[in-house]
Amino acid sequence: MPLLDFGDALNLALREEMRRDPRVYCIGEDIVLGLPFGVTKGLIDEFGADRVLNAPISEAAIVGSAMGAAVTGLVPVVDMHFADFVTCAMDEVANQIAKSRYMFGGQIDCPLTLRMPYGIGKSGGGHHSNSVEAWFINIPGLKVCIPSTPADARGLLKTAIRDPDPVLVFEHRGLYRVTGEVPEAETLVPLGSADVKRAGGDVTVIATARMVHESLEAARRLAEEGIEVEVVDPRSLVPLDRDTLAASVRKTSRVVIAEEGPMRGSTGAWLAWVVMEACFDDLDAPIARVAGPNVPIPFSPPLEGFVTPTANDVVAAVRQALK
Amino acid sequence: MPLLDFGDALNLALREEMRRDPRVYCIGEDIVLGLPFGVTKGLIDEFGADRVLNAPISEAAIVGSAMGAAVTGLVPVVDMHFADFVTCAMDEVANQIAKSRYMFGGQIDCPLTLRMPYGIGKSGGGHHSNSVEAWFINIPGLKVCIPSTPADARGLLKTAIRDPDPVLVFEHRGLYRVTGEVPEAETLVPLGSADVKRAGGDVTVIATARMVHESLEAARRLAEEGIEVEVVDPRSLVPLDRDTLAASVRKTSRVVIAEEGPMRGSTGAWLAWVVMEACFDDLDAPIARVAGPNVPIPFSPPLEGFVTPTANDVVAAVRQALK
Amino acid sequence: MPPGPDQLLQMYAGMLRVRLVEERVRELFANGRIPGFLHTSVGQEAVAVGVCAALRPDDYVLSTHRGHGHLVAKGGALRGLMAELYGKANGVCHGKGGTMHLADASVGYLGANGVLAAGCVLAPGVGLSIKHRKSGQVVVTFFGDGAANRGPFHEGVNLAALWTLPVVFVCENNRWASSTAHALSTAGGSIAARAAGYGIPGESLDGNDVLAVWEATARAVERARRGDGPSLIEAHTIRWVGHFEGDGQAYRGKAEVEEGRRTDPIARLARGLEERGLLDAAHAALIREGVVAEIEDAVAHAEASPLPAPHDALTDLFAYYPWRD
Amino acid sequence: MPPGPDQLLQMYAGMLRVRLVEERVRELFANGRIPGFLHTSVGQEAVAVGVCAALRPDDYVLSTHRGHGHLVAKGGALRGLMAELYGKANGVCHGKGGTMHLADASVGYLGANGVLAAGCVLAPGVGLSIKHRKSGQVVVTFFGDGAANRGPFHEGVNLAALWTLPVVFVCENNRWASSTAHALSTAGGSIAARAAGYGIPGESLDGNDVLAVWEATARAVERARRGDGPSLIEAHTIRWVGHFEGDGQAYRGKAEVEEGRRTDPIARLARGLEERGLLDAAHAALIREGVVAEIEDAVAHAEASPLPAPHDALTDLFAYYPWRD
Ligand SMILES: Cc1ncc(C[n+]2csc(CCOP(=O)(O)OP(=O)(O)O)c2C)c(N)n1
Ligand SMILES: Cc1ncc(C[n+]2csc(CCOP(=O)(O)OP(=O)(O)O)c2C)c(N)n1
Ligand SMILES: [Mg+2]
Ligand SMILES: [Mg+2]
Repeated sequence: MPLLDFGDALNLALREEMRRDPRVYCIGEDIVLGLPFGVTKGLIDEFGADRVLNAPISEAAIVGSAMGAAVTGLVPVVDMHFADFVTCAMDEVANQIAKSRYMFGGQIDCPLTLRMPYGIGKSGGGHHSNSVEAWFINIPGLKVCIPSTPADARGLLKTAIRDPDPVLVFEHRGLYRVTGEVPEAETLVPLGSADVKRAGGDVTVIATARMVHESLEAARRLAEEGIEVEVVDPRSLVPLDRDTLAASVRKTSRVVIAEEGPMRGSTGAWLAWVVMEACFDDLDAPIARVAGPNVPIPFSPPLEGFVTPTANDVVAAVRQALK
Repeated sequence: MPLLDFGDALNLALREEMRRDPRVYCIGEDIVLGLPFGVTKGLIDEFGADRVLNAPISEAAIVGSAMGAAVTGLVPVVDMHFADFVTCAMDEVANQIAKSRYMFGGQIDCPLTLRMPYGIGKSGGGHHSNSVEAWFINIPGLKVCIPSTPADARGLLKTAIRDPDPVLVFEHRGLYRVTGEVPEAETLVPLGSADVKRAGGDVTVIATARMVHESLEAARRLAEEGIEVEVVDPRSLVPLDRDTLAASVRKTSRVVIAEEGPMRGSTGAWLAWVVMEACFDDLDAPIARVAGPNVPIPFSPPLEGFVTPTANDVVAAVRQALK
Repeated sequence: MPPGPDQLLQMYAGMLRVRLVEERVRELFANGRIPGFLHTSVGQEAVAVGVCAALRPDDYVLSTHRGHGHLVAKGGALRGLMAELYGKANGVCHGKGGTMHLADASVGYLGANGVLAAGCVLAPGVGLSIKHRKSGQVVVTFFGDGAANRGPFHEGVNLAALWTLPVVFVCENNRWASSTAHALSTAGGSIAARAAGYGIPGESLDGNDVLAVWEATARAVERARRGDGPSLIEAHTIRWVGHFEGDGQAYRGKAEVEEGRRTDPIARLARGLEERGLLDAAHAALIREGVVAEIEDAVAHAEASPLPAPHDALTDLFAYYPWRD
Repeated sequence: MPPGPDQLLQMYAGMLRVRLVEERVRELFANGRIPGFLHTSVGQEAVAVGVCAALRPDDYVLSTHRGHGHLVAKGGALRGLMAELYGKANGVCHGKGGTMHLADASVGYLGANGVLAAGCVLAPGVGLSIKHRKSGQVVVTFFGDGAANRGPFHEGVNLAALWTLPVVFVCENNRWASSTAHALSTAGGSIAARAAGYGIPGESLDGNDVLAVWEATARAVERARRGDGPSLIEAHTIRWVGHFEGDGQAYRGKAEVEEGRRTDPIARLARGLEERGLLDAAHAALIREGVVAEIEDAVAHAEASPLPAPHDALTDLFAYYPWRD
């Protein structure tokens, strides 16, 4: 299988879907040149200015217009630039897009994809580093995925674009230049299918996006001590593949949940509940969690480092779960 | 103690604080006449148009300007009209207000209160009924309270106004006309102090806002069968009084968590995690949860009824927790 | 081309239909037959009808919290509307939407909206889709004078103007945003005047004159279909009733409503038609009878219709049901 | 009253200070001394300096992602700024803010902002507080030509105009929003022209002419202090450098930067001062030396300063620490 980086895998997914379906178009700020992360680079050459739209700095209009287009026959893929700026289009996402099919009694489709580059890194600071996926799993009507590998990124984005409902794809900006094998053939990853990224019998680590990689690193280190970690990547949070999560937990009886965002009210808390609900009697120890502290993301490297969960934190959490 | 309804208790709190501190002012849509729920009624007569401001329909400017005023010496109390519309000022809340003190290294105070009328009722439908408090506990830098009784409402709102940091007060709109005893004397309720609304030894129900009343009703019914329910009201979600919650759980070993919002990614999931973290070994049964299903709030009464958690649901959850 | 006799009579009947629907709905609400937060458009009929009369059936409309009239004017079936207002299972949104979140895609009515000005940013996307599909359609987005102060107005108008999209922005200026007077919410006083800043036509007109509304809309629609981009219309009108049913209206005196009744858009058109010999008392009575019959049919239908099963609250979330979550 | 010789020289030195700070900062960034997403204002100095020269020390400024120049022009200490850009513990925000979230409340600089146009809605609140406190201050909010297309521009200008608040809205139009040309983001083309829709003065001017900027700001400030409300200034300028450090600038040719250098606001003012005999080469060299010394002092200070302790990431969230959560 060819090696591609995460960003190029997303670019490939966009090309494939835009070739397949002339209704698909991309919209965002500075996406013609592929800013800010290169994902849309070169699309303009193949698909032209009618299908690769540089919008003014008007997040509400970008996202709102995408809904208007989606409910009348197009298939928009919105580049949110940084997920942090979804705050500027929150009504459009939470009250309009999420609720359109339901409130209208199923009269319309709203096939819309929001690409959400997110996450900590390179001293982006408080307005360019946030993990906000937890807000959206709390909004019924949205599907949410969060890939960790190039193959998953391509497969999930393709599925998202084809879905007749709105899907948010959280792309950790620290992963764009991470490479991985991507199948030659067109491959879709269904929503609601978790993936066991590493098998192991001692403890289950449920991790998302960048934390999958940190968890795999932690697993390698722990393997040297004979501790076998199973790393499960939900890949989509809505819908959620509870079966795969539960099967792993039943096997290991010990659980760590690892995410990057702040600890309080996060997706990790939700996943902890899901595990507890499905596997209370199987748990031999309290679930351990890895997440950021409840502060905004600071600028200075040592501060930023302090709030960034890493493999070290996963190792510590695994030890705690094994106590 | 005099009886006041929830709305009047909030009105009293506003009056007391506006009398105490000339920097306090109220701003919102149609608040001069006290719309939509009567909380600001009559303030205009006592405090005049300089301190009771009807704003244009500009949520971003209402909330944003409140921050501008707060960091330069005033103490704004914003009426969000319906909490649903906070989506229209999400950047101001999430990126500006929440982060101002932190990002600026503590240079400024941001003493700002957001009053958030929320909740299901009277076929308000998808845009006037939502529970959105879960989004805000996931945003570091905000304090969040959610009173259930007139006395708590008054005491928490007063504390919120005096707090040098931004505080969101979630006021369930189904409670405005609920009455209760309110102390004659000026009484503050500190943030981070849970309240045991009813003592009982068999099971702990942790409930917020309207669900406190539903839980008390459930407790009365279950008492007839000899089941003694302890109802604990956290009153504020940030900060959270983990000690009171944990003490109750250690006593009863069985827990129900009841909220109105949708089940997924909610405050209830967070509270479940908090309980699990503090009391894993004390739990004799899985935590049971009462929450809404993961759908928007529908209009038609039977549909609205279906998604509205009630005492019946709490009774069922208690039975489950006692299994 | 000015509207012909048929079209004029249709506008007359159209306004009457909106008026009588709204009055009937108010009555039903007062009698507890209809739930929810009800905002009716009594007095404002000329805007809805004048605008929609200038549209093709396949054109789109984005509406507001005060949206019944727009739906009726766009040709929405009264049965579906009324059953929806009742919250019945066979309402046009199966009871999930109700008064503030109505939609009837079959007539291009893409939704009332509980969030003010939300349509202003949806509209450019509809316009984009029209342009992409080369369908020659047009989209109208309605919003109130109060709503015009929200950010989406600015973002939506700018985007539509920038990309010369086939959008018509129609502000229904009824002088009030709930209890807040227009002058206390809108700097400069004129919403139409804001169009100039985006390089598009902006027109302020008497929204109680259905012909003036029709004319301005026809111009804007023609421009949009030609590919010359959006226009902004500010139609001044008067709401005869409370902001919502139950509104005490402490904020305004009776004079304004009296002014409204004096300038009643329906009576005004009727006078014009009578002068031109196109309408007489007998004909008017016939039209009224027809409208009343249609409304009573819709009411009877709604009354007889079943409520949704409670667990139907779980359907319509996603395209596939049962969904996983 | 036009600025006197002292003031003119101060503007000259002020622009030079901004220029040299930015160039030094770019160099430090290139050398890996400064982290973050860096946007500098090289070429745009006349706007920051012309505006701030017309302000009192106790006036407020709300800034942008491209905010170093505004802070320097407002009188912020270079040591605090530089240490902050380095992410040092004694930076003005203790390393928590950095380039995009600087603030220096001691000089009324209420914050750079990573969210475009955010200041447009904060500003009316600052104005309200000024009015309430009767302090006679003024608040300036800067924003880019791209940012002007966001909703907060509309809401903020409307509110400030409606309540006649002492706000000056200053748009720095440098022709680009990142890679997107002004003409491709702004319908109608003129941001200043949008002021008319709100009934406030809007002025478009040469933002490379520091005196023109000063003059327009002085007028706007006087108006604001008088209690006559806000103004909008659109200052046309040229960014000589990439949108951010590392920007390949594939979207524009060299001609624009050359035009920028030809119309260099600093050289331009220098020529004017020389003609009036207020500046000569020796004096200019002295001024430059002073500025360089100040900057090098700040750099040395920043270099020598300690990084924050990692766990200091937990402080400054709330007024009281340790906080409960
Ligand atoms: C974003 C938002 N803010 C506030 C409200 C509450 N609200 C509903 S109608 C209304 C007044 C609307 O005035 P206007 O836009 O002039 O329309 P009108 O009611 O006069 O038709 C308000 C404030 C809302 N629905 N949405
Ligand atoms: C709300 C928001 N959207 C997008 C961005 C990303 N972004 C940062 S700077 C920039 C261009 C800004 O252009 P302009 O406002 O003209 O300011 P300039 O950079 O030219 O000074 C963009 C799109 C942002 N920071 N905030
Ligand atoms: Mg109105
Ligand atoms: Mg610019």
